Amino acid sequence: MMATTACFIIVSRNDIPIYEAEVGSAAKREDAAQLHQFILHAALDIVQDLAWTTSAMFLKAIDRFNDLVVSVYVTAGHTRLMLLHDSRNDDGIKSFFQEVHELYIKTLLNPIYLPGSRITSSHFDTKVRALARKYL
Amino acid sequence: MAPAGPRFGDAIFANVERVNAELFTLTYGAIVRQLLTDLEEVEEVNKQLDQMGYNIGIRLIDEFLAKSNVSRCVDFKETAEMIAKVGFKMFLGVSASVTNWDADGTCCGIVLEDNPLVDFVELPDTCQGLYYCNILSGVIRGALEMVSMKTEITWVRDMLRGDDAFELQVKLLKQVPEEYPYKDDE
Amino acid sequence: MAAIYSLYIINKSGGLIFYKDYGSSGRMDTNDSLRVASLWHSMHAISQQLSPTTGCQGIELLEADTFDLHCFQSLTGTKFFVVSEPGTQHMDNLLKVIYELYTDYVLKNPFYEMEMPIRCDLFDINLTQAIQKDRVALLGR
Amino acid sequence: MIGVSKMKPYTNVLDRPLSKGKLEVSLSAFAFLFSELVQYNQTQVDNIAELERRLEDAGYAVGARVLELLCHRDKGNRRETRLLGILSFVHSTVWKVLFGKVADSLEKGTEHDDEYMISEKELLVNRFISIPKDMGTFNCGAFVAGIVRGVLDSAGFPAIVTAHFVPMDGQQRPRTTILIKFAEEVLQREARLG
Repeated sequence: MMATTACFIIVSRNDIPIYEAEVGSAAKREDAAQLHQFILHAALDIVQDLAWTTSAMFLKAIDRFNDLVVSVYVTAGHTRLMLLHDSRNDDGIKSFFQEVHELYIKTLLNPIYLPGSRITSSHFDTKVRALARKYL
Repeated sequence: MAPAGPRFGDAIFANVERVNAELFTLTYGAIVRQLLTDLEEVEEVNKQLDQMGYNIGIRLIDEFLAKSNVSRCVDFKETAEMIAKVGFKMFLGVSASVTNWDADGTCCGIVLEDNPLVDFVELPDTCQGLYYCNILSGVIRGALEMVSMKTEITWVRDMLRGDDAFELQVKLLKQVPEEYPYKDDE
Repeated sequence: MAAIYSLYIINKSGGLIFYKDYGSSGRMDTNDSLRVASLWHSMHAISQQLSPTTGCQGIELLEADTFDLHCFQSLTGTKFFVVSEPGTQHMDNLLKVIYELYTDYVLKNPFYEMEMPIRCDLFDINLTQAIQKDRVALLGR
Repeated sequence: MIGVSKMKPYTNVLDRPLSKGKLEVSLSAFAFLFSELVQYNQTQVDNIAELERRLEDAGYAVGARVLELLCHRDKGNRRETRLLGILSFVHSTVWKVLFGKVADSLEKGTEHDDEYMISEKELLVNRFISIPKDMGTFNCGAFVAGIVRGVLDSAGFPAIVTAHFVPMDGQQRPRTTILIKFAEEVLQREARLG
């Protein structure tokens, strides 16, 4: 069962979005995408405080907006994987984050990739969308 | 002549001090990254990597000779086998094979079965002209020059560019005879 | 006790790049050592030409009344030679150890410029240890 | 053709499994590469401070990547949130993976609360290196200092990290101490976390 609404972004350590994807099954709407990203950015402050209170990477749901929930995963280097969603599937979300995390590590290890810069690889995008279909 | 079988290289590698390949791979990555920043043009980076390899090669050859205990190779064919079977194994822990000899035995291909330099690498669109492993061609060129062989080395296959292997073409340009320091006309 | 008098390293163009005196009986100044190096470089080359056998790699051992001179030339053309008390054994092994130390502490040093005189503390330290070890080994026999 | 059957077909880096960190190369290969890193950077600078900074930058690129990789692979996706935790991660996990051994010591500075020192009798990168007299106190360990700073900074512990030779009683060679001076915000956060 796929989430109808889901927006996924990766935010660098310096609070700059380096990857975005609308991954829900609902019809894509430009204004909705903007709203989703706005909500996710607003949640960054909460993440900032919460990240120092636990050594876990998966912070679960940390914020909500109407019936939408913000789940967050913070990597060792404080890159944040953030998902806005309407599903209630913590296990799926955790698996999604973990696998995207591994893709992110592989991207980061590439010496030619500058840490904190936009992830432009279309292969990365394809793989993230496939993971979203599998887990969300 | 010491035997240049594959196990000979394994035995040397087993006996030398080793480090985690990730330290090596990441350090090489940091070098390539520095060059891309300093030189901007991919073509210039290729040249600099080759030059750095050459600088390494002219030093590394003595280590190769000292620790492998091999003596002078009888011909270029034996030299190529030595690089592939002993050289790559001794330094990088990987095997390579020699293929594609030309008729007069002065040009061949060295195919790497593994390549620790590229473990994490993917070339983005902006770096498509980069020969990421160009340091290797410089190393071989430098090392051979120190034992009187002038060579020209080019990549004929590069997995980072979508090929099915890493293959260096090694072409012997000329074998400089050992110089007698006191020529009659001097 | 068998003793090593001195060690020389000559680059491929015949320049003396390293010299260490371990107590020769006759004192040598810098000029003397430079002269020995260049003389040996020439003699070594001439010996290759004079040799009746093809592929001769030059003189490996010179025996005199008061000293022996053992020489090792790498395939890259660098010559290492020790002058020792006559009859000192296993000098070829020592030369090989010195060659390895050279590849470690000279050639892997980013501040060493190829073909130039060797000024590397670590090379000196390890060389001294190797030569001491050699002396101990000789005493033990 | 020999060996061709062993060739792996080309795959995108994202499709390959993450490195297990078990492969090795010879120390010599690394030493020659590192020596060339130093030599190249020498051609790019006018003074020793600049050379140190450039080696540190190269190390930083390694450290930033190593943090993310090792927390995932060797620490089971646990982040370090406390000062002593991250220091011990550097001293133990990072050192073990990169240099094959845990660092010789990790100490707190005696004079300043914000200073810590990781010391090594013989830093791997310095194994074959003799510093010429005219380069004074320069230490190629600047590269390792950069790795440490890359790990710390990325993990949210900004610090100034420098490498120093420290003479040792009865030893011919000085050891190298990596001096870590944390930014004020790090100590303030530590105090807050209690």
